[in-house]
Parts: sequence; structure tokens; C-alpha cells
Amino acid sequence: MESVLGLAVSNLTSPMILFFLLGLLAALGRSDLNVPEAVAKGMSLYLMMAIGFKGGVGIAEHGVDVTMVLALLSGIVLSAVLQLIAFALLSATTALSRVDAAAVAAHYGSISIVTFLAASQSLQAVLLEPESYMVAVAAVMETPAIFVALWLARGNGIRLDAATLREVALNGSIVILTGAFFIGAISGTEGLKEISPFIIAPFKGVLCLFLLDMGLIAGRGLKEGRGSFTMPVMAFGLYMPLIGAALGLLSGWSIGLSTGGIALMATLSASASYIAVPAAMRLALPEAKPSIYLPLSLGITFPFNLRIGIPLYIYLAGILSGGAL
Amino acid sequence: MESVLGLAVSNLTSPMILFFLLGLLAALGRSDLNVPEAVAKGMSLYLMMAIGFKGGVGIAEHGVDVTMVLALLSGIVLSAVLQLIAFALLSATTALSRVDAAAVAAHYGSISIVTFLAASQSLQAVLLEPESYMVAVAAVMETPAIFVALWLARGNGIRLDAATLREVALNGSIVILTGAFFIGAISGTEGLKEISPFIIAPFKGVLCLFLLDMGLIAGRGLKEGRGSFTMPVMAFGLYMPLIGAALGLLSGWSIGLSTGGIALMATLSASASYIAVPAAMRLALPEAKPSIYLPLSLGITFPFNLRIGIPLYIYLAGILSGGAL
Amino acid sequence: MESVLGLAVSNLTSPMILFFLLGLLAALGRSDLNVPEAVAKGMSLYLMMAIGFKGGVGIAEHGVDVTMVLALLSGIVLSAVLQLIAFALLSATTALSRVDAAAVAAHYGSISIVTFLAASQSLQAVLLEPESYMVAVAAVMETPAIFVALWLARGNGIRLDAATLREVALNGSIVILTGAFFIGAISGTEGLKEISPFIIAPFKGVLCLFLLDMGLIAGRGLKEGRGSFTMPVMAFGLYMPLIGAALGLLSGWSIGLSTGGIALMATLSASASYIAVPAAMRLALPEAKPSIYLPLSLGITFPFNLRIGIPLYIYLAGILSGGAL
Amino acid sequence: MKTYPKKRIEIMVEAPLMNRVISILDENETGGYTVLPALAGRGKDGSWHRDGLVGRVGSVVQIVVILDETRADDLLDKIFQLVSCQIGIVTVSDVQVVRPENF
Amino acid sequence: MKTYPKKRIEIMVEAPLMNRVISILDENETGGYTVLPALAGRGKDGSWHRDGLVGRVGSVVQIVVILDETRADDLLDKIFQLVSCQIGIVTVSDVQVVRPENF
Amino acid sequence: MKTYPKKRIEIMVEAPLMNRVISILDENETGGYTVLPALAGRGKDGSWHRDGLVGRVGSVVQIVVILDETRADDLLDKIFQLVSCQIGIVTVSDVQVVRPENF
Ligand SMILES: Nc1ncnc2c1ncn2[C@@H]1O[C@H](COP(=O)(O)O)[C@@H](O)[C@H]1O
Ligand SMILES: Nc1ncnc2c1ncn2[C@@H]1O[C@H](COP(=O)(O)O)[C@@H](O)[C@H]1O
Ligand SMILES: Nc1ncnc2c1ncn2[C@@H]1O[C@H](COP(=O)(O)O)[C@@H](O)[C@H]1O
Ligand code: NA
Ligand code: NA
Ligand code: NA
Repeated sequence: MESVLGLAVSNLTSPMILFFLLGLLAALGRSDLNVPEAVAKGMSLYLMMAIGFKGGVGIAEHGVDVTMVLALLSGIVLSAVLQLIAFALLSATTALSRVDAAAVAAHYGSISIVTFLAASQSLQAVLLEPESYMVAVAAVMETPAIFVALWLARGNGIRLDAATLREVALNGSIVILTGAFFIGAISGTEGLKEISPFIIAPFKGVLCLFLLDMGLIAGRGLKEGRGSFTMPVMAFGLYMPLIGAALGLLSGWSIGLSTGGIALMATLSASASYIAVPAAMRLALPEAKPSIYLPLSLGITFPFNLRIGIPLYIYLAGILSGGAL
Repeated sequence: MESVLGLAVSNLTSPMILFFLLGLLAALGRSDLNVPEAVAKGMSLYLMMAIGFKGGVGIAEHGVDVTMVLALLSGIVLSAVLQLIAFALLSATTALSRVDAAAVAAHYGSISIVTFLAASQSLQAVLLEPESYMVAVAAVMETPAIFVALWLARGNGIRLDAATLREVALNGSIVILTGAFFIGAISGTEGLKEISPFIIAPFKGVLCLFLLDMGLIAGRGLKEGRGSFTMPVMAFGLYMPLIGAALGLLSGWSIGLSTGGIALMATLSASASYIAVPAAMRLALPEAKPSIYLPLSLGITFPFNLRIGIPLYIYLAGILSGGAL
Repeated sequence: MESVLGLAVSNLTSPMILFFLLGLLAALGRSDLNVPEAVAKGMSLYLMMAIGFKGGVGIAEHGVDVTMVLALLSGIVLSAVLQLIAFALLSATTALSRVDAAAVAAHYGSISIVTFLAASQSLQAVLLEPESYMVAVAAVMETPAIFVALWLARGNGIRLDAATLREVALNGSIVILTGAFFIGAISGTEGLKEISPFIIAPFKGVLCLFLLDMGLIAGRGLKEGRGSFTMPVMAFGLYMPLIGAALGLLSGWSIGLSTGGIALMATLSASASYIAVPAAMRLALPEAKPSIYLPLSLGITFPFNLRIGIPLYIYLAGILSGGAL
Repeated sequence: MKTYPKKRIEIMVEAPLMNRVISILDENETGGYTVLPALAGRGKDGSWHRDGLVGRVGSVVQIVVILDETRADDLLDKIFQLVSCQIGIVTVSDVQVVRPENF
Repeated sequence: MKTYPKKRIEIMVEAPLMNRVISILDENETGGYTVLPALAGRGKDGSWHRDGLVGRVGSVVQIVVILDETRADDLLDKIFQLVSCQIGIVTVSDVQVVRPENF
Repeated sequence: MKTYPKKRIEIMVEAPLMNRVISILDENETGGYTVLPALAGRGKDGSWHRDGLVGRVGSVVQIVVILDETRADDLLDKIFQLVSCQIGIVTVSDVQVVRPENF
């Protein structure tokens, strides 16, 4: 138990978490600090390009194996299972309408790429090397939840038209992430050497600035959201990631991932989307209230994972895989 | 012939080309992936600042010689000659109006700085060092074509007023490129050392992201442009760069440039503008249709040069200068 | 006297100053060169984050001492004293209204963080290491002037309401600067190592691009401002920094700062705000004319400090502290 | 100067819906349209501000269409069908244009 | 299509004042508003352009409020008090809306 | 609240032409103007979107001028001369302003 505390404390003095806290406090204190939208979008493009590329280079170096295929399949199954669990829990414990519950559940079936990044950085700090294809797992877990949500909300006059399907499947973040993954796989170590001063060296620094912005958004979302939250909804934002992590740990362990890989699988399952899914929900389930799902995912689950979840998942992954941690 | 294939293939696995392709495919597949305008402008500022500065430092290191003066003069002459050839070909083979032909020709008289950059990177990969003043040649080839276009389109009630002249001569891209060139020349190696972690190290990576954006724009331009293109116009977009390259190779060789210098001279001649000239045409020749010249330059000639032209020009430059390539 | 010339000359060939000049000339020549607003804001966020963080790491390394406390106190006192001097001089020598004089004086009581950065870079070039807490001094000198201005302009129906106070005290630039300072102090050398490829390596290069933008704004401001300036107002923009520097030198020396620290104290006192204070004045003293205070601070005092002031202050700091310079 | 009366339809919708509205305009062969970005706003669902927004949710655009009165009603019907269950408001006002073609 | 007459108030103010105007709108329980960013402009105090602006001084936003005539006058009074001594202009015009609720 | 009738001229032109239109406004001693950026649009020459645009071609701005009826006609003439052969549309509508000065 001490080591998890140690991890959690070192996590607390890492610049990334501190910049997130700064943003959160600035927003709660009503400072006018902000990151221009274009800069925020540019950073998110950069982060996804870098992470996809690095993942692809990993594949080029280590090749494809059966565990990778299992990991991808587990990701898809986990995503669907978690979403159904989330929907059942929300229907049972909260007063949310069917459509709202479906929309919230979709966020928890999908993943948060920034949470994934933060976990990767924490793993690096404790010298654990996760499998490089975990970024591909992240990519396959991002969108299916949107389709499941439409199915869950069926019977409310909701139809899936081809246009929505295409828009969802080809949304920008999926395209850049998987595109950069394939580019990394094709251009390999050679390609990485050429652009590593851009995509590797400044990566953590950019992540700090990006997390500052996430803190600002989370803080402002929390203030806006206050009104719409009931206790059961807030509680859901805190226990759902733990359920996700538990299932993620188990499946990561059962398919034979490394300690780092198990921790990332848990993190992905525990995290909730706040970019791709909300945008898709506005298109596909416009009756669902954004004032519930956005603040819940961004203001509660995201900070929870960042500050408490990640060190815990790493610790538990270490125990599960019998590692030295 | 094998080595040109080799170059072309290595070109195909370079991250730069792959990111361009990714953008192209994303646009053709109607993905909503995009790069915010401010970020795209910021990157283009960065690229021009970096390339100008490096060119200037080269001058500070190697000094000015007679070949440099010849190269600058050749650049200007080539620009005018190519534009007249383009205008004659367009008038003879297509149904474009005089004004449209003049506008399209202006794009091919001018140059594309991103094509120039891509060629420089490919040269680096095969360890060829072009003359550092080639960036100055690029700068002098950028704007004259605009004035020639106005002269070609004369008799359509078009007058050149002083305001247009000044706007064209002092357009932002010329000012930052030549300004950074002189700053590089003044502050020299000392200055370069101070800012090289900014302008040298991440350069290729930024170029990748920028080419992703170019791919998106080219793809969207192609989709829009489809309707306006006739076969002869499209063919022009493919053979005109070859004519340009041929003349560029010859003059680069005849004035005694190095293999790298010849290849860059060919690339500049083969490339067509899609930033400075289109903006100037809207001001000076508003009757010309942007739906012809933009997609042609950006959707056809630019990808052609990037994927096929550059390796070919480098190969031919090697043969011409009797190099080992 | 020779060494100050030497410093001034080396200052003139530094890329930073040259990019500022390029911007100034481009603006005066009416070029359309510009830096997108979002990119400019992004760079200013970056610069403040980097400088704050580095300052905080310095504290983590060297600890807090009594001189630091004295330096912070001196900063606050200097800020108030300079503002009162400025107000008295403006009232005595110019025809500005009481409100305008109060607004202009507020700019000279506050500081310019970019001038501070440029001075830090010049110090680095002559191998002088200022105290790392000087960035904290900069932070405490930034805002008090705004409150003093409201008091000076009193009797014009101006009241300070709580909303204005909070907005001023929590303005974005103060929050990011002090926030990054504390984050640096908490995460220390460890944290710095993680993100130094982002916040240290490219710093000077980003500063060049930022100064290009400052040159453009200063040049455009000067052209706009021409009409509103009288000779006494312009003169004030030139002699006020010298008064500030003199007091800054004296107090820096009397509390026992190092040569670099004295030079920075002089620079802070000599510099005038052009970001935080103008924005606050529009809220708090809307009757004051922005067409006077902005061009004066940005078009006259800022370039003066950049080109002449900084080398002079460093030279004088060297003499005062009996250093070898 | 001679001017001609037209209608100005302004549609404020969330950015994710923009493409849908534009498809309707395209199908209807409207002469043209212009989309202006909004920076901030408030509606039934609370307030939002563009800066810092990572995704597109919340941010609103204003789509401006100048067109002939004869075509306005038909377009309004179609747009209203889309916007009704979504977030957004639609206004119509009178304007004069200088060139009567293309509307 | 049936439409209902409303008022469109447009307020152009400097960005630093935006939050003040919005507070007034919030206090007045206006149904909603939208803020559009401006890129450049000119007024009594000279011209400005957004690009390159580091701070927020000079840049202007246009705040659009659609509301019922019955509430317009009261709001105009309050806004005018704020804007009068500051930089900014206020215009009112007639529009038709498609859904009458929420204004 | 007492208001005064004015005209609102809105000019949509491609960004490269913006400076030309502004020069005309300046020469005409128009009291002021505001330029709003557009994000996307469609006209005779096809559609465009701001994101990803490297140069300025294609992107459109909307220039808003509030002015007195007595000065509107003259301005329209001059602007129309510039815009006629170019891409762009000009609309005029009625507005009320709160402060009558400066228009
Ligand atoms: N009365 C109004 N006046 C101007 N804009 C409005 C108004 N009501 C709503 N909006 C805009 O339309 C968006 C969606 O509004 P709503 O459908 O009420 O949530 C808001 O975010 C505002 O930007
Ligand atoms: N007549 C006008 N038409 C349109 N916008 C205006 C007008 N006058 C002023 N503005 C805008 O309002 C801002 C402040 O104007 P002023 O209060 O006159 O300095 C200007 O920067 C313009 O953006
Ligand atoms: N009917 C219209 N309504 C609104 N905006 C228009 C309309 N027609 C054209 N525009 C805008 O004006 C620009 C140029 O139009 P055009 O001159 O028809 O090519 C377009 O890109 C649109 O942004
Ligand atoms: Na999840
Ligand atoms: Na060419
Ligand atoms: Na000062």
C-alpha cells in the first residue's frame, strides 16, 4: 500500500498534474485565463499525431503477435460491456431519461486519449514499458460506443442514417490517430529519427499546456454543471471508472499483457470520452442533455482518473502480474 | 533507372509524403479532420522564417559569389519565360479565356515554397548539399509572375494601380522570407546556434503536420474543382511541371550549380504557387476563376511534384552533373 | 564606455532584436505580414509558462533568502513610486487630462514581461546569472499599478467595484506566471528535466517570432498614434524609462542583488506594460484614451528599452556592483 | 441607387449541425450562404465560450442566407424540421440588395 | 410558415466589456444571446485589427440578442447606462422568429 | 427609450478585397465600421471553409456599417463600383440606434 501512495504522491508533484490543477483552480476562481481554441485544437492534433506515430513505430519494431489481436478484440468487447453496465446502472440508480442514460453510457464505453497519455507518462516514470500497440487498442475503443448508444436509445424515433454513420466513423480524431499509427508502422525507426525532435522531445511539455486547458474546461464545466447533477449521477462518475478499471485489469491480465499493458487497458476502460462522443451525441441524440454528460465526464471522472485512478491502476497491475512494483 | 525508383520508393515511405497522403485521403473520404486556420498560418510563418534564416546563415558562412548572382538572374528569367510558355500552351490547347489563361500561367511562373522544402529534405536524405542561397532564388521567383500576369491580361480594362503593386511586392510571405534571410545573414552562425532548437530540430516534424493540412486542402480542392476541369487543363497541370523542370535543370547546370542546386532550380521551375499568387489574382484579376487555378496548382501539380517530380528531378540533376547518384 | 557600445552592437545583431526590427519595418511599410491572434496568444502563454516555471525551479534549487523578500518589497514600492513620479511629470509637462495622465502613469508603474525576457537573454549572452526569483518580482510589480491608477483618477465618479478588483487580480497573465512559478518550485529539477525540451530549448526561437509580432504591433501602433502624440508626451516615453532604471539600479544595488539582478530590477522599473494594464484600463478607466497609452508604451518605450535601454542598464549594473563588465 | 427587397434568414445552430443545415441549403439550390463563427453564447442549455473548447460541442455558428421571398417559406419549413428538436434559433428579416441576380 | 415578430438588439463593444454586458443580460433573464467576434473595425478612437493583438484591448465583439419587444426597452436602458461612457454602439431592428418560446 | 432610424449596410467580400472596401469607407468619412470574419460559405464560385486555408483566397468577411440614410446612397454607389466585377454581395436594412451621433 505504501508504493501506491508513493506513486500517488510523485504523481502529485509531476508538472502535468500540477498544470491541470492550476487550470482547475483558475476556472473555479473565475480567472479569465484561457487557451485559444485554435491552439487547443492544434495541440490535440499534435498529441494524437505523436502518440499514433510512436505506436506505429512500435509495431514496425516488434511486429504483430497474437496478444495484439487479443488486445484489440478485448478492447472492443470491453467497450460494449462497460457501456451496457453503465446504462443499466444509470437506469437503476438515477432519474435520467432513457436517452440521457444512453448518452452518458456512451461516454464511459468510449475512452479519453488524454487520460491514456497521462497514464503512459506515469508508466514511463516508473520504467514500465507497455506494449506499443496499446494506442491501437485506444483507437478501436473510441467509436463503437456511439453506435451502441443509438441502439440503446432506439424506440425514441431515432434512426441511424448513413451520413451520421460516416461522420462518426471518419471523425477527425480517429483519422489522425490511426493514420499516424499506419504512417509510423510504414516509416518505422528511420521515420521516427527524422521527426523525433518534434514528436518526442517536446511531448511532455505540450501535454502540460494541454492539461492546463483541460483543467480550465473541467473547472468551468463543473461550475456550469453543478445545477444538473444529482447525487446518484455524481457517484456514478466516481465508481464507474473503478468498475471499468477492474474489468480492464482482468482482461489485460488474462490475455497476457505486460504490467504496463494491463495498466493501460485498465486506464482505457476506466476513462470516459469528452471529445469524440459528445460531438457525435449532438448529432445523433440531440435530445440528450450535454449539460449532464460533458461535466460528468470532464469535471468528475477525468480528474478522478488523473489524480487517483492512474496510480491505483498501475499499482494493481503490478500486483496482478506479480511485478516488482 | 533503378536509383530513381529507389529514391521514389524511399520518398513514398517518408513521413512527410505519408502525412500528405493521409490528408488527401481524409479529404476525399469526407472526414471532418482539419487544421485550424491560425495553426496553419502559424506553421507557414514558422517554415518561412526557418528556411529564410538558414539560407541567410549559409550566405554568412560561404559568402557571395558570381554563381549566386547568376542563379538569381536565372531565377527571374526562368520565371518569366515559363509563364509565357504556360500562357501560350493554355491559349493553344484549352478553351480558357485570356484572363483565366493569364491567371493560371502566373501560378506556374511563380513557385511553391513547400515543394521547395520537400525537395530540400529529400536532398538531405541522399546527402546532397544544395547552395544555401537557393532560398533567395526562391524568393526572387515568387512575385514577378504577378506583374507579368497583369501585362498578359491587358486590354481587358485592367490597370495596375500603385496600391496593388505595393500590396503584391510587400505581401507577408515575401517579407518574412527575405527578412529572415537577411537576419540570418547578419546574425550568422552565432545567431543560428541560439535559435536552432526552434528552427532546425523540429522543422521536419512541423513540415509533416503542414503537409497533412496541404493534403486536406488539395483533396478538398480536387473535389470542388472536378467540375471546372477539362482534359486539356488537367493535362497542363501534369506536363507543365516537366517543361519547367527541364528548363530549370538546363539553366542550373549551365551556370554551374552543384547537383543539389540544379535539382532545386528544377523543382522551383516545376512548382506552381498556391498561396501568394492566388491571393494577388483575386485583387488584380478578379474576373479570373479561382475554381480553376487553385485546384489545378494545389490538387494536381503539387502532389505530382511531391510524389513523382522531386525524385525524378534529383535523379536527372545527378546525371546532368555527372554525380555519383 | 566601449563595452556598453560593444553590448549595444552585439544586441543589434541578435536575432531577437532583428526580428523585432523586421516587424517594425514591415508595419511601417504597410506590409500585410501578420501573426494570427491565436498564435500570438499561444506564444505569450508559452513564454509566461516557461519563465514562471524556470523561476520556480530556481527557488527550489537555491531556496528563499532575505534578499528575495527585500527584492519583492522593493518591487512593490518601486512600482508605486514610479507611478506617482510619472503622474506628477505628466501633469506638469503635458496637457493630458487627469484621467489620461493616471492611465498612462499606470503603464509605467507596471512592467513589460517581454522586455524582462529580452534583458534575461542579453544577460545570458554576457554570462551573468540573475537571481531566479526576479521573475517573482516581475509578477508582484505587474498589477498594483492598476489600483493606484484608480485612486489617482478618483473624483471623476470612478468607483472600484469588487468585480473589477477580482478581474484585475486574477487576470490570465498573472495566473499563468505565478501558477507556473509555484509548479516549478514544487516539481523542481526533476520536473524541469521532463519538460525542458519544450520550455527551455525552443524558448529563444519562440521569442524571436513573438518579437516579430511585437514589432508589427508597435509599428502599427506608432502609425495610428502619430496624431495623438504631442512632443512632451513623446519625450516622456523616452525619459521615463531612464528615471525608472535609475531608481531600479539604486534599489537593486542597495539590497545587495547580483549584477544580473540589479540589471533586471532596472529593466523592470524602466519598462511599461502593454498587455495587462491596457486591458484593465478599458474596464476601470474607460474615459482614458487608448490611442495615447498603447502606442506610447508599445511604440516608443518598448523599442527604446529593447535597443538602447537594456545594454545600458546591464552596463550600469556592472559598474554599480563593481563587476568586471 | 436602385435596390431590391429580399429576405435574410439567420440560423444559429451548434457547430456539429452546421453540415446538416448546409446540406439542406444545397439541396434547395439556395443561391449562397455565409457562416459566421460565434465566440460565446447562452441558451436554454446554459452558456458556453469558444476559447478552450477542444471538441465542437457547444460552439454555435450563425448561418446567413439572403434569398428571395418566394423561396424563403419553403426553406424555412425544411430547416425548421431539422432544428426543431435540436438546439438552435431561426430569424427572418427584410433587407434590400443591390444586385437582384443570384438569390 | 407562421412567424412571430421580435426585436434584434446588436451591441458592439470592446472585448474587455463583454462580461459586463453579459452580466446585465443574465440579470435581466434574457432568453439567450450570441457573441460574434469581430476581426477589425474603426470608430471614434481609430482603427484596429485582430491579428497580432496580444491583449484584448481594441478588439470588438458583437453581442446579438433576440427578444420580445416588451422586454427590449428595459434592457436597452440598462445596457445604455453601461455602454454610454464607454466605447460601443447599440442597434435595434425587427425580425421574425419561427418558434415564439424562449425570448 | 428614444431611438433614431439609421441604415445598416452589410458587405460580404473576399478577404483580399477587404482593404479596398475599407479605403472607400475611410475616404467617405463614414463614422465607423466593423468587420466580422466568416467561417465558411458558398456563392457562384463554389463553397469554401476557413479551416486549413493557408492563404486568404476564398475566405469571406462581412463588413458592417451603420450610417445615416442621407449618406447611404452615395456609399453604396462607390462600393458597388468596386464589388460589381468581384465576388461579393451587399445588403441594406433598417435599424434603430440609441445614440444618434457619429453616424
Ligand atoms: N434569444 C437569443 N438571442 C440570440 N442568440 C440566442 C438566443 N437564444 C439562443 N441563442 C443562441 O443559440 C444557442 C442555442 O440556444 P438554445 O437552443 O436555447 O440552447 C445559444 O447557445 C445561443 O448562442
Ligand atoms: N458606424 C459604425 N458601424 C459599424 N460599426 C461601428 C460603427 N462605429 C463604431 N463601430 C464599431 O464599434 C467600435 C467602437 O466604436 P467607437 O465607440 O466609435 O470607438 C469600433 O471599433 C467599431 O468596431
Ligand atoms: N445568398 C447569399 N447569402 C449569404 N451569403 C452569400 C450569398 N451569396 C453569396 N454569399 C457569400 O458571398 C461569397 C461570394 O459569393 P459569390 O459572389 O456569389 O461567389 C460567398 O462565398 C458567400 O460567403
Ligand atoms: Na471507458
Ligand atoms: Na514555377
Ligand atoms: Na515600470
